[in-house]
Amino acid sequence: MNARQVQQMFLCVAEKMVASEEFLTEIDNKIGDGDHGIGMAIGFKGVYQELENKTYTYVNEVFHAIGMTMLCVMGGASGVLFGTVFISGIVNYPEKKEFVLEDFANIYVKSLNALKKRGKAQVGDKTMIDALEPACLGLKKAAEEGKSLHEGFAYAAAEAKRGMEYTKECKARFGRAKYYGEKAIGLQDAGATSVYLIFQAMSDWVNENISKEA
Amino acid sequence: MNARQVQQMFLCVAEKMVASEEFLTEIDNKIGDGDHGIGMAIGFKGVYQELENKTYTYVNEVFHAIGMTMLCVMGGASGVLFGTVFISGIVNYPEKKEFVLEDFANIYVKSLNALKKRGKAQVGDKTMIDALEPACLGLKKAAEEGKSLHEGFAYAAAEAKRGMEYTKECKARFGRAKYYGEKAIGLQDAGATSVYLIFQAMSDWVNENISKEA
Amino acid sequence: MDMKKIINRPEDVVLEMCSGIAHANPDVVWNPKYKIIRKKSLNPGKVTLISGGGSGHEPAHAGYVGKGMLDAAICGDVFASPSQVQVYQGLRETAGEKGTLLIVKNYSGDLMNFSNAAAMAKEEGISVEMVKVEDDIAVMDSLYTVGRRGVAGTVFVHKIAGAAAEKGRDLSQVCAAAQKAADNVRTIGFAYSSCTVPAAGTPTFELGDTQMEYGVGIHGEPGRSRENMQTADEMAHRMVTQLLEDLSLEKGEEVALLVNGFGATPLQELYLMNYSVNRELDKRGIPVYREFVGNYMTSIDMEGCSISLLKLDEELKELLDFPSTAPYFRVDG
Amino acid sequence: MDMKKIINRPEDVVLEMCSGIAHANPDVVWNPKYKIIRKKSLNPGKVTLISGGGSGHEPAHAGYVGKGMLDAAICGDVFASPSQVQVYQGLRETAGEKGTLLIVKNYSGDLMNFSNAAAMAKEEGISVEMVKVEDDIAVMDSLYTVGRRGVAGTVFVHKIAGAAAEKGRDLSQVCAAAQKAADNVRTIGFAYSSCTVPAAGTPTFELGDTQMEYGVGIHGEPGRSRENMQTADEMAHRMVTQLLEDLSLEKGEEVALLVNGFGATPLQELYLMNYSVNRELDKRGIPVYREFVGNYMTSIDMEGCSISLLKLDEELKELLDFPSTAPYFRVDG
Ligand SMILES: Nc1ncnc2c1ncn2[C@@H]1O[C@H](COP(=O)(O)OP(=O)(O)O)[C@@H](O)[C@H]1O
Ligand SMILES: Nc1ncnc2c1ncn2[C@@H]1O[C@H](COP(=O)(O)OP(=O)(O)O)[C@@H](O)[C@H]1O
Ligand SMILES: [Mg+2]
Ligand SMILES: [Mg+2]
Ligand SMILES: [Mg+2]
Ligand SMILES: [Mg+2]
Repeated sequence: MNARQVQQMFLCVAEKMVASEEFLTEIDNKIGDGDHGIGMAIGFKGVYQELENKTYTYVNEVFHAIGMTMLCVMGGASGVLFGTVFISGIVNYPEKKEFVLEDFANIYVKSLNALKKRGKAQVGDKTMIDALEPACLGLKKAAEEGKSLHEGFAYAAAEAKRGMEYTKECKARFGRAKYYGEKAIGLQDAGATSVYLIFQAMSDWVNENISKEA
Repeated sequence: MNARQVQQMFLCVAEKMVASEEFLTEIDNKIGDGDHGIGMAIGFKGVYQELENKTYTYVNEVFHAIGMTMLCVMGGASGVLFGTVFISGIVNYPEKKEFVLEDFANIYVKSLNALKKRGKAQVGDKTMIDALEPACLGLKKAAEEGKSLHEGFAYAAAEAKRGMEYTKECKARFGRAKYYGEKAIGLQDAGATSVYLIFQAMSDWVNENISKEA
Repeated sequence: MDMKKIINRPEDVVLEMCSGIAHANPDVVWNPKYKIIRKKSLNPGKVTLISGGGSGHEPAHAGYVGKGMLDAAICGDVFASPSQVQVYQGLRETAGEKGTLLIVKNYSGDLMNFSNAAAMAKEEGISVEMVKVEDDIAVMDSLYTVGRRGVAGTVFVHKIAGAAAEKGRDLSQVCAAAQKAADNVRTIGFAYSSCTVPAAGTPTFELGDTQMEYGVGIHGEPGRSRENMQTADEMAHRMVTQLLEDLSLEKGEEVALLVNGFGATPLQELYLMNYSVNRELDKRGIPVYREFVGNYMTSIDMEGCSISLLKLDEELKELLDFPSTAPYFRVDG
Repeated sequence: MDMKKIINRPEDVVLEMCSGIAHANPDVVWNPKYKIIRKKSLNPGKVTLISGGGSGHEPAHAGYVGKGMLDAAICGDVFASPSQVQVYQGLRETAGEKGTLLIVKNYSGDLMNFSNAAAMAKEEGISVEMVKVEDDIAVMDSLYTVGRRGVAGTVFVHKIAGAAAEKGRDLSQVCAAAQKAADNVRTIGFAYSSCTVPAAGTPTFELGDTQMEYGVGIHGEPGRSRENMQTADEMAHRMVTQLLEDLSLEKGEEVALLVNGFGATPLQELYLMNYSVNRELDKRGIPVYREFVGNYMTSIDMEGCSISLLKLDEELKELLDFPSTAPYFRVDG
């Protein structure tokens, strides 16, 4: 995928995230403070405006623009966390005009590690990590097995979904949800839901816009 | 009636007024600020305590004690107004060990006039005057016609009731009820209700405790 | 207990609350018998200022006791004027050499109790004057009513009178300054919910989920109309329009602004409203000389707010700017 | 609009509210791009103090900007930490010669954004230290959580740090004073109703007609237990008992007391609660050196209150008494 395609993909992701505001609010209302949907909507509205009329040469630039926008316009835990997801992976990553599955896998795994270092959460703590870790490792596995972009993104989305569902079983150790203790069991984490929605939107865009032969 | 009897009568009135708190609150809630019942209860609790263990020689002293207590412990419009009802009539009235119907008529009519001067309300303004004026004039008429205490008090109570009912037809010109304008029509005035309750309680006590021959 | 209030027993609310106020403010003394909160150190060489009225309007009036504002606040029961005996005691406790000014909101109970008390004090040789505040434009004056209600604008009257007294003016001058403030202040408010009198236990009035009472009084009295809620900007537009009209204010004339919460409306909304009102005044070319945002004259736990405008001249500006140490109306000069 | 708030559009609440704050306070400047409210005249010769966090806690933190307290408040969206870029801009705008102390409540969003910003500023040569406040005893610390929540006690930390900075101490000393305050302050609160985040439009949690949430957090997070309401005296007894125990306070040790309303609870109830708490402390022989009653760290429009106790020594007393002109925390010395 070239920079323009990645840019188009994230414009589409941004639209879908903005449209998910109410759904995410509902989830964060139950075991958080109800602002996750608003935060993500603000962040991705900003991302949409930022990407809309730009031309990028390197795919890295697209990630950089997205991450910086989120760090700027989005507050809350998710501002830093999702900003980190887009920024940390490309720090020192060689500039490329085209990304193949392996590139996506590389930068997302790097981001995952940065995020775990930053937020100190592990799988099982009922955070976005529960969805992000399987999604990133899924990308990596697919790349290693030589899967196509379509297969890789679809697999990552499926893994994110599994992780999101898994958060229902956990008690939270981070974020505002931790004060809900046992009461949070059965309810899914908002950040993990966002991670799933992002990966699903990426996969959908690839399916619809990239020919299977690519 | 001697001073002890008048004292007993007002102890009984006081008990009944304290017991009417909720009813009066309900009425003042609808077209006032909801505190008339509380105020009257505070006032008459004070009156009860004041009269309870005292011995009075002159009937005038009983009225004085009641009026001063109300002016002291009761705030609001009704503190002054009901205080005035008990105080103003006996100012300069000759001290007597026994009151006949004419004495009651004299002091209540005097109080009525003082109250109208003080509060500037007339019959038809939806205030306690609507009940007090017919009650006082009723006492006077009964005294002039040589009626018994029983008849005179019963007539005054009936007239007070008529006046209280009449307040339902009026718009208020005084007190907080005036802000309700047309909305107050159909609803009775709290102060007028208190006046009726007081006169009814006086009449009931006389009926039960004074022999018809007196 | 079926109402959600932090209390022990409804009948003890005023006594316990006033004890809590006195505890928190080392500069006042509290007389529980007559429910008087007054300055610890009175200055007998200046005109004494007393206000008061029913409780339920906190911080009014105890929060305005301090240098440059009131000398004493007389506290009635919730929404009930203090008795004339309370006011009379207050007058006696605080009388100085220059006489006393009573500042009273226009309610029949308050007027009767304060003026009876004044009459009693005068008989003892205390000079007493009284200024009546009737700033609420919601209630139209007419032949059939006895004037408008006194509401949040009263706080400006306290401030102006307090400064005049502190400057050493004599009773007639302090009275004149207070009267000038009373003549030039106008207020209008609206409620998003009813208050609940502790002793009553249930809301004074009912409002639908999207309704407001426009022009509400500070005891939950009805206003001009029951309507659907509007945005802050729409409310500001309408309220400012009506206030300016009633004050006959013209472009360029300066005002002091008071955005007053009724008790349950958070600062977040009051500051937002302040912004709307400022833009509205700005549009009409009315400069805001000084502004105050917060809970000043509440209605227990009512949601909503009022806007007061005080039309200023040089004298009023100077008196408004004069320092005040009253805990709820600090002015540094 | 189905929620009863004085607003225009939920997404404009923070911007319009902050504009209203800045309008009402002539001593601050407002940077709408980065939502920073800071002192108009900064003193480069003293340690700079910055706090902030999500909005919805008004008057925190903008109301504490003033001489003797904060130099700047960075305002996030409602209940969301400001972004690291906002904090970074705040650090740059206010940097003096003696470095900057950040005072942060213990929430992951705030910690991450403030510490990332600190790292960025340090790269530019600004000395930055950070003190974390975690005073809420409702949440038991355990291996599984990352500490307690930072709530109303934060205001005491602002006050102590502000005084230390104003006295000209250097960054490490100011940091030590702030840390001492943070180490010695404890808070517990309860809610009688939920808050409603403007953008969400519905209450964060539901409470029955006679229920309260004991130990609630300032974002409406659950506390220790959902229970039936109790009287003010019963609440005071329980809260004081738990606070004293957690502070290991002994008879004769002095405290500062903060009775903090959550936004929709009127002063009437807060003062009444203050009286209950004072009697409770009195019974146990704990002298109250200074007390503060009002809305200090709110949760939008939540009903309820919190009690904070700061255990004092001579240094903290001196710093607490140091003058502050912050509009919502005036201290005359
Ligand atoms: N330390 C952490 N590490 C990873 N994810 C976290 C951490 N803390 C919070 N989160 C994620 O952030 C989400 C909450 O985001 P949001 O509601 O925007 O922030 P806030 O908690 O400030 O309201 C949670 O659902 C969780 O997935
Ligand atoms: N000017 C007046 N003259 C006569 N009665 C009055 C006047 N003003 C008020 N009242 C009476 O007082 C009653 C209200 O008393 P209360 O509720 O105790 O006082 P408040 O109005 O201070 O709450 C009214 O119902 C009315 O009958
Ligand atoms: Mg959240
Ligand atoms: Mg009444
Ligand atoms: Mg009343
Ligand atoms: Mg949040």
